[in-house]
Amino acid sequence: MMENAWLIPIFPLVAFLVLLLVGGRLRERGAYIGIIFTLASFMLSLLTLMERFSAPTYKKTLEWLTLGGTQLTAGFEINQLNALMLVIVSLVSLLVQIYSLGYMKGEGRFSTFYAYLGFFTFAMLGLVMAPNLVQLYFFWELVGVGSFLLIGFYFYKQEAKAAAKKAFIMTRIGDVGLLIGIILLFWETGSFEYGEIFQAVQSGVISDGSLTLIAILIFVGAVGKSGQFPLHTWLPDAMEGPTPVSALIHAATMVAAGVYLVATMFPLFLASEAAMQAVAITGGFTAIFAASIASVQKDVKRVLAYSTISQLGFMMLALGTAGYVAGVFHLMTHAFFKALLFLAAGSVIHAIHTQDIERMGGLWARLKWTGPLFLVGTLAISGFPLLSGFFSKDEILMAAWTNGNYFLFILAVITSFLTAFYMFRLFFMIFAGESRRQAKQVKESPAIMLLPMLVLGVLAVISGYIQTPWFGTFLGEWLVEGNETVLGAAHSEGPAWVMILAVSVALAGILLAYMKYARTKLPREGLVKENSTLYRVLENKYYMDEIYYFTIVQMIKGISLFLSYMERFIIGGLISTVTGSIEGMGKIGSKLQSGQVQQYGMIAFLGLAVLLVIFALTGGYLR
Amino acid sequence: MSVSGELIAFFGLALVAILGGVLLITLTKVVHMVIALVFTFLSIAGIYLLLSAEFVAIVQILIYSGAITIVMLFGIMLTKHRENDEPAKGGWQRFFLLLAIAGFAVAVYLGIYNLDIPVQPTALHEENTKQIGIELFSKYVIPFEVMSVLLLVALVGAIVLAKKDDEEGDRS
Amino acid sequence: MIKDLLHSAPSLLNFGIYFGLAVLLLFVVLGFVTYGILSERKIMGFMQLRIGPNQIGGKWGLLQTVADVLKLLIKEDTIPKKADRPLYILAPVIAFAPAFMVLATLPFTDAFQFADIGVGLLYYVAISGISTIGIVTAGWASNNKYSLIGGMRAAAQMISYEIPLVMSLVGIVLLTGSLNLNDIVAAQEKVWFIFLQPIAFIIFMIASVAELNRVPFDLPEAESELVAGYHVEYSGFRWAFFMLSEYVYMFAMATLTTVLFLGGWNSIPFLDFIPQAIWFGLKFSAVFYILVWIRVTFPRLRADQLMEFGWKVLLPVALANIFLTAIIKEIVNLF
Amino acid sequence: MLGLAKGLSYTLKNLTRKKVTYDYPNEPLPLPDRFRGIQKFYPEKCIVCNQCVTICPTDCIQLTGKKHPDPSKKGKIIDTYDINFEICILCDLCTEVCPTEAIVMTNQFELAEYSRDHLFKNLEWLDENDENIRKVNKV
Amino acid sequence: MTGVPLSAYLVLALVLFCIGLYGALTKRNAVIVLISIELMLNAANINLVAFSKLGVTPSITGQVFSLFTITIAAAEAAVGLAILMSLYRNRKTVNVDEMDIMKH
Amino acid sequence: MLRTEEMLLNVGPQHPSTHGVFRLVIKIDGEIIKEATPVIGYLHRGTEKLAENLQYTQIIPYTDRLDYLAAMTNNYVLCHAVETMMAIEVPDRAEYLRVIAMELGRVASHLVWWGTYLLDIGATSPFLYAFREREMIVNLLTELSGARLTFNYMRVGGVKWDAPEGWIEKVAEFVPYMREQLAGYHELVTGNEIFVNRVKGVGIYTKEEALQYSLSGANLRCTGVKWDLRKNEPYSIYDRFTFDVPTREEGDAFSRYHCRMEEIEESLKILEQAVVQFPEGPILAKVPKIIKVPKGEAFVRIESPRGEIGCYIASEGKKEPYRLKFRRPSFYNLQILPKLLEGENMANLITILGAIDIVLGEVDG
Repeated sequence: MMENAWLIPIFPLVAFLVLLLVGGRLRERGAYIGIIFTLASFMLSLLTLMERFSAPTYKKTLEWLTLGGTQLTAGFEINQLNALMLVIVSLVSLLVQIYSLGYMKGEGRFSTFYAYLGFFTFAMLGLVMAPNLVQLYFFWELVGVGSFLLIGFYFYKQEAKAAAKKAFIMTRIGDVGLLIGIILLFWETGSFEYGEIFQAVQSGVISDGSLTLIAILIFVGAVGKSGQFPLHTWLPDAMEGPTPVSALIHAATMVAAGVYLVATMFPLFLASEAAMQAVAITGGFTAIFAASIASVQKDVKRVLAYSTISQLGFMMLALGTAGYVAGVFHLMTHAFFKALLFLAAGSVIHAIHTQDIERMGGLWARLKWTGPLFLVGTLAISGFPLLSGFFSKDEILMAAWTNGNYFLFILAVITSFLTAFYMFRLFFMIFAGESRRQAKQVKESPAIMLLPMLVLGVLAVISGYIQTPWFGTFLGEWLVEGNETVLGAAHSEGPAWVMILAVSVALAGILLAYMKYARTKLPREGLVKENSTLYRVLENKYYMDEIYYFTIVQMIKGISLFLSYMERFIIGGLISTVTGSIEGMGKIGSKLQSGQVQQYGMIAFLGLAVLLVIFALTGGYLR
Repeated sequence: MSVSGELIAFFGLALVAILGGVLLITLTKVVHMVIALVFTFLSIAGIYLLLSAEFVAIVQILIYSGAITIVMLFGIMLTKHRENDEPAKGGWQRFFLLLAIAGFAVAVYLGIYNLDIPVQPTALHEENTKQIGIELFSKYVIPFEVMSVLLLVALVGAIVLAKKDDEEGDRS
Repeated sequence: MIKDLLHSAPSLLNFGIYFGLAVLLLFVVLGFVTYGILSERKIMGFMQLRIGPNQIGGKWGLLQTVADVLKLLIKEDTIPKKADRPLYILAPVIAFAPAFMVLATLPFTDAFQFADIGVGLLYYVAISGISTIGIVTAGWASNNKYSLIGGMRAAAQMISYEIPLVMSLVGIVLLTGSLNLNDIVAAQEKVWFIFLQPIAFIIFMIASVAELNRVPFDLPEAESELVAGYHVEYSGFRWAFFMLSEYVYMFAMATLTTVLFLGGWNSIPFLDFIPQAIWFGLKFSAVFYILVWIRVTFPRLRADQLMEFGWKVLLPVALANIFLTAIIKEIVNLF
Repeated sequence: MLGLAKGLSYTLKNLTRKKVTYDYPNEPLPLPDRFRGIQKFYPEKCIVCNQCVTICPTDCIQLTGKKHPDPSKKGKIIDTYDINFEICILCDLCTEVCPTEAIVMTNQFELAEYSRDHLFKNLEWLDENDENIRKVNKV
Repeated sequence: MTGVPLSAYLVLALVLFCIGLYGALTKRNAVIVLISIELMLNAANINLVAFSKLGVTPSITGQVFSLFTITIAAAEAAVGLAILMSLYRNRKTVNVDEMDIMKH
Repeated sequence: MLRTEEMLLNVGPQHPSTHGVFRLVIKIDGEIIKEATPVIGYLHRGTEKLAENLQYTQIIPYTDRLDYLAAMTNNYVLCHAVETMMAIEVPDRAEYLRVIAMELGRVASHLVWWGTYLLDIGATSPFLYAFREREMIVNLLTELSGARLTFNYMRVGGVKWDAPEGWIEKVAEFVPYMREQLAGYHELVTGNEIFVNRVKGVGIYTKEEALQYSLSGANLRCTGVKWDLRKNEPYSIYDRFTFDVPTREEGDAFSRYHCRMEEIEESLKILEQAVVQFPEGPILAKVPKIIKVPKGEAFVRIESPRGEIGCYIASEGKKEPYRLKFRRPSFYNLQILPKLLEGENMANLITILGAIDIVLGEVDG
């Protein structure tokens, strides 16, 4: 089955092409094409994963270009990590597509939407399967294009347009780093293949300095895609896209690409202590930073977006503290429960047509299915015991503790608390209390939307059990199999109180949120006063956008202004002098030009005739 | 050189060809000029026949008289203009040109004058078409294909050129 | 016999014989035109429940066309004042001369043919193209809007349909391996090409009707639209020249159809005691009859439909036929 | 293609059908009795009542009467009677109003002449024109 | 075989070429200029075919190349005329001496 | 196609396809018609003015010459108008004779249209086939009235002649014969792809346009308006027959073709019934010799093969009408022509003009 794995990304591509060609005629039926092809892709991924359990890494490449001594190849590789990723991506994509059947009902460009989804899925799957950096970069950019199209799907909305542009440009900034990193890496190792690169790294061919530089540059790419501080601002804005898109891109796939990149290049990072540190600190900071913003946001999707940023920071933190397994594990569980949360949020939005949580409330009774599912997701993300988030988060905390970086550990604990708090704030604001809106017409979403949520809900509950301290660390063992030396232990052993701490912190967060927003025992603005400076800072996301505006944008404007004056007066003057003189000479010359081809021909022929006559007379060929 | 049928035919055809050419220059009406040139083209086809190139001769008639002339006539009829075509250039310009052409002709003629290549027996007239076909599809197959591409490009180009203005006209 | 003459040295005698034969052919053709027109009128009459010409030359109107021709010859020769006089006079000649030139290569029987040139098929196509110039010239020289439109339509139509016409014949050329009409006839000794190339035959028939400017492709002279098309200003013997060339072409085209698709002078098996000339005549008459039959039945196409039909239907089908023939030929060669 | 083939078969079927045209100049056309051809005039029947002149929509009839030569008889007799066939439309009204049926229609319809003057028919001509007169009017 | 000498064909071609050249350089009407160029091409073709039979090494190549030339001539006529049509539409003239946009 | 200069082209007044002396000045750009201006009046004979100096009986032969392909209808409309004003009861037998004659005329008129239309499109044979059948109708009407075209058959208060002996039987025989031939016409023409391609989708107008331009007859019915005066405002004895009013929805030339062909069948149905019901009795009502119409005015309209023909009489009680006016359907139907032709292909000109079915005698009056 693994040798046929190349078909996995091909299916969505075919769906995309078919929809592109005949989508206009198919209209709503186009969705089924997308779903069927994605289903095929998912089934194949599942089979591949099954086979991968027992078989070794499979790699197949074709050479397509030879440059000097270097051969560029294209192909695919199935190792543990990407086999897992394939399943996650195709599953989430499939569920999102099914969900969209209900969510996007009545949308005019139905087939276009599915075409874009297919395209994005293709790009993401291709990215995951890439066996070398060139191919990875290629799909990396395609993912960017796909997300651009999807975020800007409502292109007639000014905000959506801006958000799409922003997402594209911000991630591009990261991509430039990645590209430079790849080029440097090629410069140093002479190869784009992962295997060869890792070998070169381990054999110590590359100096420490450049290794760190390369690793950090590559990490910059990951920062861009995964929305880590300071390139995170595009992610909340990207919520302008349709909610299923948010679930797909901003929960499970695209943003995870950054984490995936770091995970894939893990041996490289391991080789550089400084890079690891940078990853860990960036992740940790982002986690708490985003969590604090999320605590005050009022837009349900934005809360989730900041939550995503925060969770991604968590993963980065895990990776940076050598918790390879922990990071990947959390990536997986997060994909499920965050997708669930987004879909549930979408379902809520679908039901009451607003995204403002202040205007929601009391929906528990009305949304009989969405409510519990949302609760499951919330519990999972908060690290409530025995749910998937509990295990993966626990793993991260363990990793941080084991690594010995206590500062980061504390950051992570605080973030855990905040996570539980803001998530339950969200939950209670939406579902508890009184209806703050005439909720008469509130209707539960159709079954077609509930079904994917249900699947995700089940997964959010059970997916944690493949890596638990009690039932065995199946995932970790499998992931590091054959690479134990590089990727580290399958499971970080830590003191038991870590787990207890995590649970109690989460429970504390839940309790606080309950008091504030469900019972309203405590004043709502208890923690942070609504008009306090901190609140405003948080509400405005630490003024990041404004900072960017005043620093980078203004600086560039200043430089541009300066350059434009330079251009206009100094260079322009120079050029106009030159052109002026040439023009003057040309004007004199153009007097000779009548513009009449015949005259030119005549003159040319006259010349030829004269030459020929001279030649003949002087005895050229006559002899 | 004895007088043979071939010679008579050659002179007859050459006369018609040159006459057609001269008429092209001396006539005043554009359509007349084109019709005059038809005769030149036809007699050139005859010349080809004398040179045992019957396929080329037929193609000459097919393309020149059958297609190009008609296309030219179309061009004339579709573009309304003065029927007469008086020479554009001033007298002295034409004088210089004539002089140059005369010089050119003399120079080339001097080259041709003593050209003496021994006549060799050829088998060109036997299955002429087949020979051309074999040559065309073996040795010159790439030029042949290139030629087909060229024709296609010319076709597309001509259509685009002739059509483009319609849309512009609609816009304005 | 004629072939020997063609290759012998030029002498006055040979020239005389040749000239005599040419005159003979001229009279044969003129005879055909005379009675071809009559039979067309008769067939049309019968199909339209009329009797047709029956006044001059007895019950069958045998001298009707002769009388018509005589009338045309003695009719006043009018040249419009505003017409382009030299071209107006020249046009019928240009249109008419090639009609006779094409007859030179057509083999009527294996003995009766004037010039057996290697590219006979192409010769026909090339020479018949010259007539178009005559027609365009006539349309232009008349200085009449109807005739100008008719002339332009004629040129467009004849150029357009020449292409499928030639393309339909490529299949035959592929099967025969020769452009020589004699070889083509010889290749049909066993099976006529109408059975081997039915698609080509249909295309050829359609395209030839279009080349002949006959119903349903008679747009250049559509009397209900363009009054009479390119010869609206012509009268008398100049008009007769156009008519004559039209019918000579009809003669030539029917001959060519016979030669290319119906096996020329070849007899059908067991009936070869009948002379070749009669076989040829029979097949020729059948083709001629079909041409008339079509004329009686069909309405006329519209100009744009005509062009569309030629370029979008006939040409692709003809090209497909070439491919099909080539593939089949290769397959047959394999075994 | 089916439509074309149907048409071809229709014309082919007609090839052998009986022809429907008349062999006109050789055989006279079969015309019904009521056919309205050139008038026949009976001068002896005319009583010069002028009704035909009055009813004629195109004023193509001109007549003059004179005293009856026999003074014992009253009334008039016809002197001249002209019909101008340049303008006569053969509408049959004159025969309809004629009280004595002095003017009647014939089956004669061949009016072609080389000169317009010949279309002016007078009393004598109309009197002599007595072929194919309607049965009902036959004397 | 006493045939027509090569030089006779060459001279004929020369004369036609000169006529075509004169026409191409002096005539005002663009159609005539185009057709004069066709005449020049024809003259060159005569040379090709003549050398193909009467040259130093007679071969069919000359004829093949003359076929190529004819093809190009056909393409030239089509494109040339199309240019002419579009020029005519824009400038309402077919006179070459009024076609001097290149000047400006 | 390539575009050329705009060109002014005179179609007619002597052109084979304008069916008379009709002139159409068209401005064409290449093959596209930019503007079309019909010029009429070459055949104007001043019938209406002439009628002011004629007695009513004398006007009847003039009406023959309006729509010379269906003269019976014209006769009828005048007589009907006079009878309406004088309140004359027309005998039954006369009415039956009138209806039979009119319906025969309708069939003949449509046959001529069919033949000439196909001739316009380039098929020669249908013309002759159509005239074969028309000849039989003309012979029937000649036997009845004495003329082939200008019947002058009807009189105020009845008809001129009774049916000759055996005539009714001949009409009865004609009906099945005509049906058989009609099937042949369909075989020859209706399914012919070339014909269908030329007329389908050509010269389309909508129901609203048709009504705005005051079209009538098959030209109106082809857009889906079920309007036939024989059904909608039954005159004469049309309410005694069962027949249909054929309509189409498309409004193109092909639908007009179908309407007319089906109208022939409907006329045959009427003929079939009329022949069976044919009563005995007088053929002329009691009418004074000199007809004087009482003072007043009247307008009557009936369905002619080409549409609604109307007759308006204003009388001062004299022998002659004070004013006589005919609403001539061809004249009204022609008005839509410039609109239909604008932007059309040159080659469709004849197809469109022919499908309107004008008779110049009627257009020019």
